Amino acid sequence: MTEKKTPLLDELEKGKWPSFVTEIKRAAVKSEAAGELLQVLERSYEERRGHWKHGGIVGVRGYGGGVIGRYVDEPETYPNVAEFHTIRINQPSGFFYNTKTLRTICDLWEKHGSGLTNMHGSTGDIVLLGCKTEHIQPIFDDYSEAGFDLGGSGSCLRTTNCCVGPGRCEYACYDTLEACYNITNEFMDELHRPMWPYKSKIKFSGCANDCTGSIARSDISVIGTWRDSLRIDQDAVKEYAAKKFDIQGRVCDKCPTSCLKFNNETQELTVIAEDCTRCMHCINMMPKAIQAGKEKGATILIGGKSTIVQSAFMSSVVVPFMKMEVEDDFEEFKDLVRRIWEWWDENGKTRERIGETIFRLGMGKFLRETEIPTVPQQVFRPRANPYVFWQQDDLDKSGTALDGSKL
Amino acid sequence: MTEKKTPLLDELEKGKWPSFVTEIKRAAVKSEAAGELLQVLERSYEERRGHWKHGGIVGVRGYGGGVIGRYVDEPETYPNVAEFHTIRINQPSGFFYNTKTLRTICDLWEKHGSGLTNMHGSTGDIVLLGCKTEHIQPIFDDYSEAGFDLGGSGSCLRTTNCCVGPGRCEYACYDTLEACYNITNEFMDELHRPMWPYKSKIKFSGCANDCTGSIARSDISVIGTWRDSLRIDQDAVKEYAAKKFDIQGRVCDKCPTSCLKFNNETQELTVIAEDCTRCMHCINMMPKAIQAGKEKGATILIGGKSTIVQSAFMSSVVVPFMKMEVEDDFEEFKDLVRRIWEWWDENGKTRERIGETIFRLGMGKFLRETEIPTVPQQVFRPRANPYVFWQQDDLDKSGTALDGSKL
Amino acid sequence: MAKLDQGPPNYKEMLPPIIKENYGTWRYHEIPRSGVLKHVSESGAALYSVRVATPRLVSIDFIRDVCTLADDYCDGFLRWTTRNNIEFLVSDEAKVNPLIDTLTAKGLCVGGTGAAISNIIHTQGWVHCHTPATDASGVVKAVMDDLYEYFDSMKLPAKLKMGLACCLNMCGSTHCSDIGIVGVHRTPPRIDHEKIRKGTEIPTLVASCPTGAIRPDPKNKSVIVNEDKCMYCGNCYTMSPAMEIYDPKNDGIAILIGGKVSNARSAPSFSRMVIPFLPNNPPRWPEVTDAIRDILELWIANAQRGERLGEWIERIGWERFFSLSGLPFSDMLIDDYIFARETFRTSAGFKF
Amino acid sequence: MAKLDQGPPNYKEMLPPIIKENYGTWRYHEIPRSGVLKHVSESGAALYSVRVATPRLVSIDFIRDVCTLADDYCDGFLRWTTRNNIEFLVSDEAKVNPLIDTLTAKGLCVGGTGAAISNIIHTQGWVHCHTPATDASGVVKAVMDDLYEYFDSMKLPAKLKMGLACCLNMCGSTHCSDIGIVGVHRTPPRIDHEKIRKGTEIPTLVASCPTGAIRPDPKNKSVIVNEDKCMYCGNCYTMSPAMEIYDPKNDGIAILIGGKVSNARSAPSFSRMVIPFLPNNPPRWPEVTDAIRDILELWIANAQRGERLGEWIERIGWERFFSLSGLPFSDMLIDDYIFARETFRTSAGFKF
Repeated sequence: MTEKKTPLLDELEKGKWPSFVTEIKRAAVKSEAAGELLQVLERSYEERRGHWKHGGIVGVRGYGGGVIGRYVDEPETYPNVAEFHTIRINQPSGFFYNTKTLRTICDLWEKHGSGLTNMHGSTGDIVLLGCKTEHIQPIFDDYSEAGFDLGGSGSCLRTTNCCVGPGRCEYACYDTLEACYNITNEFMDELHRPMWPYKSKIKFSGCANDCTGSIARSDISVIGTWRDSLRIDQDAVKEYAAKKFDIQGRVCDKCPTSCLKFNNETQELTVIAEDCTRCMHCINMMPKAIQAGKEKGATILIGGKSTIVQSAFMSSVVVPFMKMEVEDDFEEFKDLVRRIWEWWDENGKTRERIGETIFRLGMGKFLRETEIPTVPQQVFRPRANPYVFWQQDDLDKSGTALDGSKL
Repeated sequence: MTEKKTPLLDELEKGKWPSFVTEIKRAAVKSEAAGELLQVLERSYEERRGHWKHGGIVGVRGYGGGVIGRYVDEPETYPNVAEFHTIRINQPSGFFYNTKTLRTICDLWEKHGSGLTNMHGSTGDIVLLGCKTEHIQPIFDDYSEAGFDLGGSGSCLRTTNCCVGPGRCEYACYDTLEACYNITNEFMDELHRPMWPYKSKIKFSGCANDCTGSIARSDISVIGTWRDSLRIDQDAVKEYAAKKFDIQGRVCDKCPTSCLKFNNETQELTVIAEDCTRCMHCINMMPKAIQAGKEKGATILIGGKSTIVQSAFMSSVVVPFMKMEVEDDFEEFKDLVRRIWEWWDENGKTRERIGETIFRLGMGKFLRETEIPTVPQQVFRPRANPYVFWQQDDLDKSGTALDGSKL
Repeated sequence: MAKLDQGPPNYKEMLPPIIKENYGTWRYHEIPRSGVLKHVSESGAALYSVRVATPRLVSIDFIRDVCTLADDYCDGFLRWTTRNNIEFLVSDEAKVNPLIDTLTAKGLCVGGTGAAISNIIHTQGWVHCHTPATDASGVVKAVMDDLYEYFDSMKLPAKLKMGLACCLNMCGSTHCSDIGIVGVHRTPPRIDHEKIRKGTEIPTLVASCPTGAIRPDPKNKSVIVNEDKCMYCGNCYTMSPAMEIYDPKNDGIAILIGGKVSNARSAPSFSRMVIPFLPNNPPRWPEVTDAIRDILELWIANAQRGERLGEWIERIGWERFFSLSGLPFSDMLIDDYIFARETFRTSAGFKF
Repeated sequence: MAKLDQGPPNYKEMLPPIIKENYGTWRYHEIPRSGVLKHVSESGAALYSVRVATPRLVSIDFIRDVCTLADDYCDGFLRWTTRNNIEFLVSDEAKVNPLIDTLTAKGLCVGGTGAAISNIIHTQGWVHCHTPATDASGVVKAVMDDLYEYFDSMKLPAKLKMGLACCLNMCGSTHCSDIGIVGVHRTPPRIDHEKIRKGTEIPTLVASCPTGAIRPDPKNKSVIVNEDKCMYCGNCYTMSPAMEIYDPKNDGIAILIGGKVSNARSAPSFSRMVIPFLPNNPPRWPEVTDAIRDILELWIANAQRGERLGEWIERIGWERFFSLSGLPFSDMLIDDYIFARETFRTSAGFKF
């Protein structure tokens, strides 16, 4: 390990928040690459610039992604991080671990890499940060042997992700953990072998709190919901009231559709079920008293992504309600996403996320061609212009013009 | 006059609403053209199609617009409406008339044209509907002699328009009648001689009720407002309350910023002036009790237009507050619109309204180049993307790259 | 010799004495009855405006009749409104009822104030426009005959402003009306190559198309229309009579609702399409009058007091409007033009 | 030989017994103290989750330390959150406080629940990214050290979620965060023509530019950048090391605020730029930490209980936020990209 000083980075070992510098130093005890990373980073802090290059394609046999090549810009100065690639390992649903599994991850990474990780990458993967090209295949072989698989990179289905779901949340309207696991296994080819115009993400959130940021961050957003009325436990309501919780102010007044009425005299809370948009606010405020309905499923939205290229998009509703049942193997959902991807694959331009393709070609065309029924839930409001591209085959072409020509 | 039957149109002489068919028939008593119009129209009702063509340029000496050429598609069948042009006469501010003026309009039109008019066209003009090409110049000469001038058509400043203003409305925050008259006279050349990428409209509304539809319908929208607090007459408030007018429900609860508080005990209404957005709702509801503030002027917005080509645009704020004083001859406003038009004239494409030009080139560029100060009132909210086109001259280019080259 | 650039007549010459005397000092107004506005000034003077419908398309004899009435009751002063109503400006309260009696006797329609339908701003239609997809005046007459009870009363939840545009260009203020009636073509223009070769300037014609659907066909000395790009606006027919766009079997009317121009309570808003097509069925357009009445009655039955049509729908949600109205929702109602994205529902919160 | 396509480890093997037994039957939860969630199932079983911050970038020894704690207090079960916190899953209530004591003794940070700052989702920055305009981990460390009091307490008006992206591409969830910290380049790439001629595939490079600012320069066997079109995203550097985009004097940080991902009360919303540029001032970025603290304290002083940062600003209006905060408003904050139009204030209703 190098003995060079890192006075700027050392400043970041002070303070209460856990220090990534301390972590790099811990790794540097065993890894020369981690030690050299510290030097490169100190230099970035001095110069206020990065020192990494994207570079040649790296990967493992049989896969088209899962590894991100990374190279330092002065390999002669920093030979140990001349190659410093990232491996993405597909995390278990809900980021649940037993310590045996975690120790296996650590042991294998100590054997092959820098000893530095991200727990986790923003998309969800376990990120192994920094290894040489020659180690990539052995790393994969070892992890594979231990029961792990690679995550996605490139123009593929990226590693899917889900919220904690029924594992530890009373809000979950479908089994996000199983959906994520089952559906990821269904689309192994799409995940490991990039073949699309660009990347595509799926995130599974058990309710409209959307703890995975699915609507904001994924091309296909699966948000748990229910179709009947939310359920209210009046005894529990009275307990909240007895504890001076301001039900009127903090719950009813903040309800976006004013569908909740609190009767101060009877201390009862009632809901106009048909007006409820299942936004979760009241349940968040009074989890002991209010529950989701019984007829549960999910709303499917499409098109979310961050800023590059054509601005950030939010996903928008395509299927207001779909059953998400383990029993039928999520068939309806799988069938839907296959149609969606097929359409995008045929119509999308390179580096165009599906939300951008739909925006370019029209939501109507997308819905027609993927055979998704049109419903008013898909829009906040209808079009303001009259520029309907009429399906000419639907019109009455039997007439003739005054000059006798066929219209 | 032709004696041909018009059974379909005759149906539209029934019912309570005043009938345009009756009006055409009245004109047809004196005008063969009006009689033939009835025949053309009956045929349209039979065939469910129009029979008019746009055609050759028509006009008067010294002007580039004000007359719209119109021709029937079968001139042999309908010789009296073979030419059936429209003359636009610039209306007086606020559509106020004395009967002498109106009779002059009628007499001259009886002499030269079909005897049919629109009182008024959507933009504001007195529309004289239907004359032959050879009559256009004499019509103009006679109307000019009588004190009238043509309105706008083509890529010019279109005829300006205003609400009833201080003539008959307690809401008016500036003199819309005088502003419209004065400013129209200032820009006679822009109005009569089309020279821009496309048309440009100005509408003057005395308050945010915007009775001229200025924000929706004009490129430059002038909306009366005030800068201080609205004024409340507590005695009048008590009178409303005494008459069981629901002040809390119909006024306070509907206030978009919740800035009005009604004290049921004291029967007093108070306002948080700084929170008021001067939307006019409370004043509309309680005109006897609530008045605009004393420091009056106008908000200037830009870019409104209807659907063709790039969708309908609403005007958006460029100057939150501007004094609109008769005393200083509206100089600040005139100076502003000159800068705006000059910028548009330089940057706009053919058939591009200014709202579209600003959208294409960027509001920032527009504001910088017209030297309009940037303020947060111009937007509902700031940008969501980080794609600022930095003014490179403002940056520190003193550094050098690591390779020694100038940055 | 005509004077150039003398500008419009000076409005000051058009103002009755009561307005000159109380100019800018009006204090408040009230609506003593349907069709009458009473404005009171700081001086205590009261001006009564009696509002009367016109069909907009009027003969000079109509105007002369109106002048006679104005001379008799208003010292010769009156005005028009932006919505094509006449307002008789009565400064003598004693003359208000006699004027109304006379107007009624002559069959003129007094109303259009407050929580009422005012008058339908409209375009020329088959009377005088070159690209109409429907008539204007006839549809307005049919609709207003049907809804007359809401013109001469004030029993609606709030004011209702309507507009009609006879083609997709949406002239007038249909794009921001409570109810907009819009003539729509639905088929591409038919090219008369003979006519084009005779007298059309092809580059101008090509440039006239908003969506770039027209391109030159040099071999044929004419043009070609890419029908997938055409959205049937008829601009090309303005440039050349060889591009006929009318189509009796397929032209008709779309209904857009919920817009407004006022800033009161909320920002001005666009009307939204709820019915993509109704047939042209002159002279009375029963499909159109029925559809509008249904929407109106649904609003009357469900809105809160003071809630304009669009405010009501925004409160309950457009998805709820469609379920309440029973109007079919189809992909034709989903925007696919330039600013479509902001209409997509980017939220899991909606009503079933 | 490695198995292909075996998929992720089965989550079922990772669940502690209490979760297996109460899977899908959780009834409610509460937050007994900062950093601890208590979930109660229909059976009455209670699971305590003790939340602990991590710097995301951790060594394997850190993970091993954590495993030791999980073995001691949680029967070897734990999980991570999407915001890079660890949650120790304690099924024995008696072990909660001892665990917290041990964690505290080891200097680990317990908190991030309820009306608190959770942890900052962030990217790689100078540690591992090829186009960073700032560091990620260092800025996060500086900000969280400064705001630590809001991590280990629950005294904010509502939860506050932050994100950091080290360049304009806005990876992570900065585009929908209460506070987004975004690294920004501000100058166009510098072309090393020599390097391009040596090994860059020019068509790929040209195609990589989102705004079409790069075109081939065949005479020079290189490319030309139209600097007016460049918005400094650095995509071209991904394609070719000859397009250096970093610029120490002009790279820095922009602050965007008011976004959220939840559908509760209102639709998910984007963060909005309020500070276009702050300098990179490592190792502690004082300008950034000060700016964020100022915004936070303004929110704390003015928001209603339960009101997230963006909800507060939308209620008072962005123009009021700027006057309250004293932050300068400039044309750089006005959108001029693809969806700019929806941000323009199309209303005369605003606060001065």
